[in-house]
Amino acid sequence: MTEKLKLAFYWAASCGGCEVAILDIDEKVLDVVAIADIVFWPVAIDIKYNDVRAMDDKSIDVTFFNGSIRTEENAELARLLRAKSKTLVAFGSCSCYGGVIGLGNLSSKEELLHRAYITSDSTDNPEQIKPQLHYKEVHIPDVLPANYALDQVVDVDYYLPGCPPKDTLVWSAIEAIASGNLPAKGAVLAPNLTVCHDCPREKHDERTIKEFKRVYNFQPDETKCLLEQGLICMGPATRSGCDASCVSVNMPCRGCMGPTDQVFDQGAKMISVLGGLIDSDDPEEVKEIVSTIVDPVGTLYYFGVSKSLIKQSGVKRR
Amino acid sequence: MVVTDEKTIENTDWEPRIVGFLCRWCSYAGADLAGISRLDYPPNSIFIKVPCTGRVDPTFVLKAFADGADAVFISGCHLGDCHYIEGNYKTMRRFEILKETLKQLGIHERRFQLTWISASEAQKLKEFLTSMTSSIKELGPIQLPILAPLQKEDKQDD
Amino acid sequence: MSDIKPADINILRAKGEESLYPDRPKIGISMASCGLAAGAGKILETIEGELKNLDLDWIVTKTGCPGFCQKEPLLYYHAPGKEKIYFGELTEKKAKDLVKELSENTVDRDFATWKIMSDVTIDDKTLFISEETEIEDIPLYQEYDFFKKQHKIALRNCGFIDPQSIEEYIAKGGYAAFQKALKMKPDEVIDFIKKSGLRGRGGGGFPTGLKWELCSKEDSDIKYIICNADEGDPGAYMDRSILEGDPHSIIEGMLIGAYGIGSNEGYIYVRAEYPLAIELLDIAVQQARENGFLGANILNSGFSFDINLAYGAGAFVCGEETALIASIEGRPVEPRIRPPFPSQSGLWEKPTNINNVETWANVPPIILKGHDWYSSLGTETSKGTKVFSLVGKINNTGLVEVPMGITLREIIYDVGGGIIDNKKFKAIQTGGPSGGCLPESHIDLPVDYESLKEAGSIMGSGGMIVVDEDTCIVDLAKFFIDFTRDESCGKCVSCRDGLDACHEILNKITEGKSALEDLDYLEELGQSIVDFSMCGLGTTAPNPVLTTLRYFKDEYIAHIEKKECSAKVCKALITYEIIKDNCVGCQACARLCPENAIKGQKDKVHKINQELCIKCGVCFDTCRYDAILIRSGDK
Amino acid sequence: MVNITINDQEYDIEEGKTILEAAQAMGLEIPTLCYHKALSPYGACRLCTVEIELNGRTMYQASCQYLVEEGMNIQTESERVVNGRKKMIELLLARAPEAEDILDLAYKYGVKDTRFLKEFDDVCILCGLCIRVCHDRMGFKAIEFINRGIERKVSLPFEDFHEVCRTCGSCSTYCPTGAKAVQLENLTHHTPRPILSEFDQGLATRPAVYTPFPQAVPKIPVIDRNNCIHFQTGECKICQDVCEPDAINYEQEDEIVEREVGAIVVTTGFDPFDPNRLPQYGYGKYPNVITSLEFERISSASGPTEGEIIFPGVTEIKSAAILHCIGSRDENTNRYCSRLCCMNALKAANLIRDKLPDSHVYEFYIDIRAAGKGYEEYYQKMLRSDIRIIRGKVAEITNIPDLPEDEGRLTVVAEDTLLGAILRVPVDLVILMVGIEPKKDARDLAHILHLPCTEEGFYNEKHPKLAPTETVIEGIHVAGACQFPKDVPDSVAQGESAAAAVLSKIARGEYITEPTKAEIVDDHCSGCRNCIGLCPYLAISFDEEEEIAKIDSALCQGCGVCVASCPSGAIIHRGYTDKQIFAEIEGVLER
Repeated sequence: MTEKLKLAFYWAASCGGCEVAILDIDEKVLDVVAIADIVFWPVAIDIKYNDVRAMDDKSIDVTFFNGSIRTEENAELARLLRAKSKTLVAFGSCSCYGGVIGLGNLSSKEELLHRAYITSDSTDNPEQIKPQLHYKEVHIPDVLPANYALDQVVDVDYYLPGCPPKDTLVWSAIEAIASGNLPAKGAVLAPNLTVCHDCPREKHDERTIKEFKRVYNFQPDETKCLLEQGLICMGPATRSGCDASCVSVNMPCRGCMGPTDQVFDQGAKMISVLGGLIDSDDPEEVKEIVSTIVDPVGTLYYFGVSKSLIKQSGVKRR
Repeated sequence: MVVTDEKTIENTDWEPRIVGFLCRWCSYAGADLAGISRLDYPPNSIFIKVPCTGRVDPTFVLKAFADGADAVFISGCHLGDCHYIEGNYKTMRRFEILKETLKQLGIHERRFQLTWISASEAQKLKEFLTSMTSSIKELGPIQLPILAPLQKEDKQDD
Repeated sequence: MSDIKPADINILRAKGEESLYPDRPKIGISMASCGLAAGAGKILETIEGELKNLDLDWIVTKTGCPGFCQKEPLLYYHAPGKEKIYFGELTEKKAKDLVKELSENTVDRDFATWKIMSDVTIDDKTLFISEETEIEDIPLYQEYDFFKKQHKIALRNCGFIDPQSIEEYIAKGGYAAFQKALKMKPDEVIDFIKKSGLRGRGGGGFPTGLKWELCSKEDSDIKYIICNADEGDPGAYMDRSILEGDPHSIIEGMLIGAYGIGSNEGYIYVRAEYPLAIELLDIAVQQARENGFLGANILNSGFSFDINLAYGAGAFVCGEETALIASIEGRPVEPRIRPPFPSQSGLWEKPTNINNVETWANVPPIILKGHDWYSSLGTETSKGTKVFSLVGKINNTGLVEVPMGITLREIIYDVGGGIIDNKKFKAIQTGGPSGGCLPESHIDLPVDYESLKEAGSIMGSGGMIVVDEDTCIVDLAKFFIDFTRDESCGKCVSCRDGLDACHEILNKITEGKSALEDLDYLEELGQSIVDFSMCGLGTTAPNPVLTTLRYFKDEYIAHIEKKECSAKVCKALITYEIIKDNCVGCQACARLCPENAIKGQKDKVHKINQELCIKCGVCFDTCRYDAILIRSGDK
Repeated sequence: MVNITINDQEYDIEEGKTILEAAQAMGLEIPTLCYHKALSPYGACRLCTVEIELNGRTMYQASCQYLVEEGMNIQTESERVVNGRKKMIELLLARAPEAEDILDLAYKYGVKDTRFLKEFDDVCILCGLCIRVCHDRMGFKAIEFINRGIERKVSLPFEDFHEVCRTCGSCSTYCPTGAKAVQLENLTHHTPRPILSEFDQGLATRPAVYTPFPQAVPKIPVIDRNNCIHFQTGECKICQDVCEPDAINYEQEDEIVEREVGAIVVTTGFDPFDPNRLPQYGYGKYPNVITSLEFERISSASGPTEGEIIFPGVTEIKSAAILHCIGSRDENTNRYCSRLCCMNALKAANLIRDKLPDSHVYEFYIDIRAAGKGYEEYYQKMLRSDIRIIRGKVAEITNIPDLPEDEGRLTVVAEDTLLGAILRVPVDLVILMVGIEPKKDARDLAHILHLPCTEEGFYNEKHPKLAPTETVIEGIHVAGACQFPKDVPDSVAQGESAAAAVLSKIARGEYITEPTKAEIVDDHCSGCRNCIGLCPYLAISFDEEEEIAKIDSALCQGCGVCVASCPSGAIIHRGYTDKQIFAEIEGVLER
């Protein structure tokens, strides 16, 4: 390759973990620099939005976009980078699926602001002042009515999920881009299998659950399937590629990698799995067992509310 | 802080749309019987035949809601009578979790129901549909307003 | 244990001789059960008291029974160098006087019964011989009627030695036979006994040597020998007398038998009703052990043998050998079928040889004096002597040991001294309750196994009951049947219910409620019991009935047809009447009559109210004027 | 072998045999009483005594104990032997004048009477069989003879009840006086627990070795291990000793036989309704309240009463009530109709009238269900008879009489719904027409065979009209009352139908199934094993090598449970794919 690749990195509604994930490739970052020029990376290099606006359309080869779209600014930059980039990669779970922030979609924008500025326990705001969008010449981007995954705002070429994406996945993505050996548009740059495939724990076929537990309730057996021990592990409904990192350290999978290609709704599939675990034929007892699942949406749609069938219905219906 | 759909002022034109997943051996046969028996029931329900309620993937339910159903119900053989031995038990267990999840997602629990109707219970089917339809009419059209559409202004391939 | 050497036996013997014939006057009191019953205990006390009174340093010893029961209590006096004088029918006063008189040498001749001038042991050692006579004209033992025809082998030491002294037994030649046997081979011992012709004295008469041989040939590490001392016949006490008078003779006999058969353990099965015998046996066995005659490696011969005592609770049937074995084993006492014979499978299912007391007691003399000597006594088939317990209506009751082949007449009249009051001899029951009743026509029958059997009776263990005309023969049969019925173990229908049925018929006869055909039935039933019973008890129990029916049928018929009991015993058939001519009206009978059945004024002839009379016979016994008549039938 | 002569006939007999055994083997009869093949010979009754001539000696010995010896000349019926036997019989007769065995012998030997009648309370002949069976076979030693001679009797340790006795009852079974002499209540304070005959509805007893019922297939006796003494204590083994073909094997264990078959027909039948659940009818409280099945045995000529309608404590049956629908058509028990009871009840009424012509019979019914060939005609015939057929459900059965003369009888309280009158009918017999219920373990079997059941537990046929004997499980058929209550003709019809259906399938040699099946896309399967436990047909297995699940399409019935549950969407349901259903949803919701 004679000409160096032009790469851009952007963080929208993001925690910054994804930026660190890029650095997790360690010394290989030097290889990246060898083949590519980084044209935009707010966290690392001082290039202004206007500089980007000034770029020719499609002048950036690949943009790695992390974070969801929560504010007007996020949406604007998404659109901008889409225009300037040949390839747009949704980087990280927030960008791919809306992420944790998506749980905010269970409440309205007003409720969220009210909670954040007025009622939260750490707030001392007796005058109940809320942020102003306009002050003199300053315009502060507004919060959008909901949280969106990147592809709900702009077209996305590839998805690289994970919270944050595993270094190995990041590196293989970069390699693929460098070599031009890319899959079809819209592909997820991770294996199309579930975490269970990589999980070393023993699994059995019987229903065993009389009560669902949470990690702080007990010390799980390190060799046995966590689901069989009553912990809700999203592994069966979650794409692999993370090397089963969480389950390897005795923590249940939270589902950051999203579902596999064939699955429309990660949470819905997980409901089937959990239903299969309940050990009771008595409807009343079943209800009781189900009641031990605390916060089902927060558990089953930790990263995926924005992209869930129900919550994206409005998007589709247009 | 759960957002639930609110009752809106009744629009006389509006009729609820209800999707029912009926198992092939009992409830669908019961619906057949209702038809043969010339039983009247509200036309708001549309039935989807599945071999067993155990086939009903929660995704189907979500899909139905997402596609605009005002209510969804699942109807199968009575517990213990499942043609496939225990498929309806599996449904029953799933249903409970799904119902809780839907509640949290803002869908009124009356909009998602599970019932057992055998092949001979055409009358029961009629009663169920009648009561469900009127109950949904009371609730009004479903509102899933949260993720309002955001225009993809710069969409290139449009 | 057995550290005794033959030399020591000589010491024991010397001690025994010293004790038998000490250097000062000695009184031996017959203290067997019979003597004690007659009052020997008091006599002993009296004599000891009087000796003390008179400050006499005489020796007093207890002996067994010399056999002449009629004369009990009995004692002998022996001064060194003098003859041995026996005094019988003692009373306390007589005994007291006797001591004084003996010390003063003023004894009345009539007071003494017989005397012994010498004592020679079975191994022909003379212990004493006396020329001098302290009291004149006392009959010699050998010439005394009661002893004249007797020949004492089994009873050789009874009444002569202290049964508690092994030394005295040895002094009389004891354990010499055993020592002789030890020098023989075991099969030689058996052969010796076989040649002697000794037959089982318990009743069966099976050749003893053959029995030993059968047992010795059985292939078994463990064999038992048993002494059957379960003497159950009423009125028979031959075994008791030996047990009480000479227990060591049994131990020695068993030792010889055990050596011959190859047994190392023996039992003496003795009935618990013989407490004195048990006590003396216990002492004897203990002494034998202490002196090395029982235990391991006896007399350094390598032969070991010990004896246990087993006590029976007195069931008659325990005398049957299989029942006896069951009793020792602790099982319910029931005979079982033979074969297998005890010699094949006996105690604890091991080969077992059982012999009766008298048989064992006969063994040592045979070994010592030779089988030729023994077989020269008796008849062709029945060798040696037999002890009989002679009781009944006879003058000299007691234990007699006579050579086989002696006639009943000799026993009854010569030894027994005839019938009491010179009444008429009626019958003699031999062989105990299972034996037969022989009439006067058989009085010259020689006493041996075969002759008795032919006459319908048996030798049995040696009971002999003499009855006179005052004994009702039906009643006698009833008595024996009652006994065997009671003693039947109850296993076989024939014996248990059959004997009861016999008893019922006999009872009917004595009550005059019978018919003539009952006699045929009784005979058939008796025969069936004999045929159908398993053990010796049942097969012999009807003998009294069968023999009396054979020899005294007339008397049965008289009971049935004439309602007449000639002996005037059967109460239902007799009436008591007053002979007017003899009655003086003394009122003695009327006063004693328990039912007030006799009425009559003083000096007037009395009358018996027959309806009230219970036929107790008090009036008859009371009347001094022979005014009471017992009437039965025509008589 | 030893050569002996019995009754002038020469025989070669195996050594070690008793004379009795030898004679019996040669077909000669020798009377015995205390002898039992199973027990060691004892020789107490002496009846088997024979005359033996050996080596010139004549003896009389009990043949049950005496062993054969070379050269024996035996007479079993010589004059003296016969004479003796007569005496023995007479003596035994005195003890037990009514014992059948002895009376038979007496008749045979011409003994007419006994002259020694005993005044005993008991009739024991002291044969010792009871003691020997207790000691030798049961190994208990709970009884023994005590005393001797005529005082001898069978008694207990220290003449008192003792725990040694296990109340097994062998002693009374072996008693030749017909157990008159050995009565268990005199031997133990325990109540004997007889083994009740299942076939006779517990109305009769049976031994621990028994043939379940006369028509059993195979008709071979079995040992009831729970009650067999041998399996309790290791003793007894009598049956083994007496079985000449040596067919008894205690080592035999239940074994699981595996057979590969092409089809299974489930014909497990039903359980009768347990009337204890309806206490108002007094079943179990009054001995003369019985179930229809008990009546069936009582009225059977081969039953415990040989067909006589008699009950302990009931002197005369003047009237009887037959109650329909006990445990059928009742909201409190079973709502369905058991179908066969109406006709059975009418038959029962007819039987009672037949056997007890002077009796009155009342039928209490809700509706008469007489659908069947000739049934209605039979019902009409019964209507015309003098049997009173009353429409009304019985409220209760009570023993409190209305009239003093009915003391001791039962009163049926019911309403005659046609007359609208309350009836109180005194009766002596109540027959409860118990309904049909699924077998108690019907669901267990259903679980094993993966058969769907009705709510009550009857097996579901695949289709009532199109596939009446098939089930949803290919190759498994049902017939008879396990599917739903049926009478015999219907059961036979369905059974034959099932047999024909099975044969036609087997004859075809191949298997045709519906195409709607689940299928795993191997590449998409992550091997999470969620689906495996869900399949009720065990059609899904885990391939350990490939680490993915596999579906056996022959076993798969196409319910789709696994499809809906596959969290990675790796299972496709042919005929009901997600795409198809999605399209359907979208289609129905498009306006």
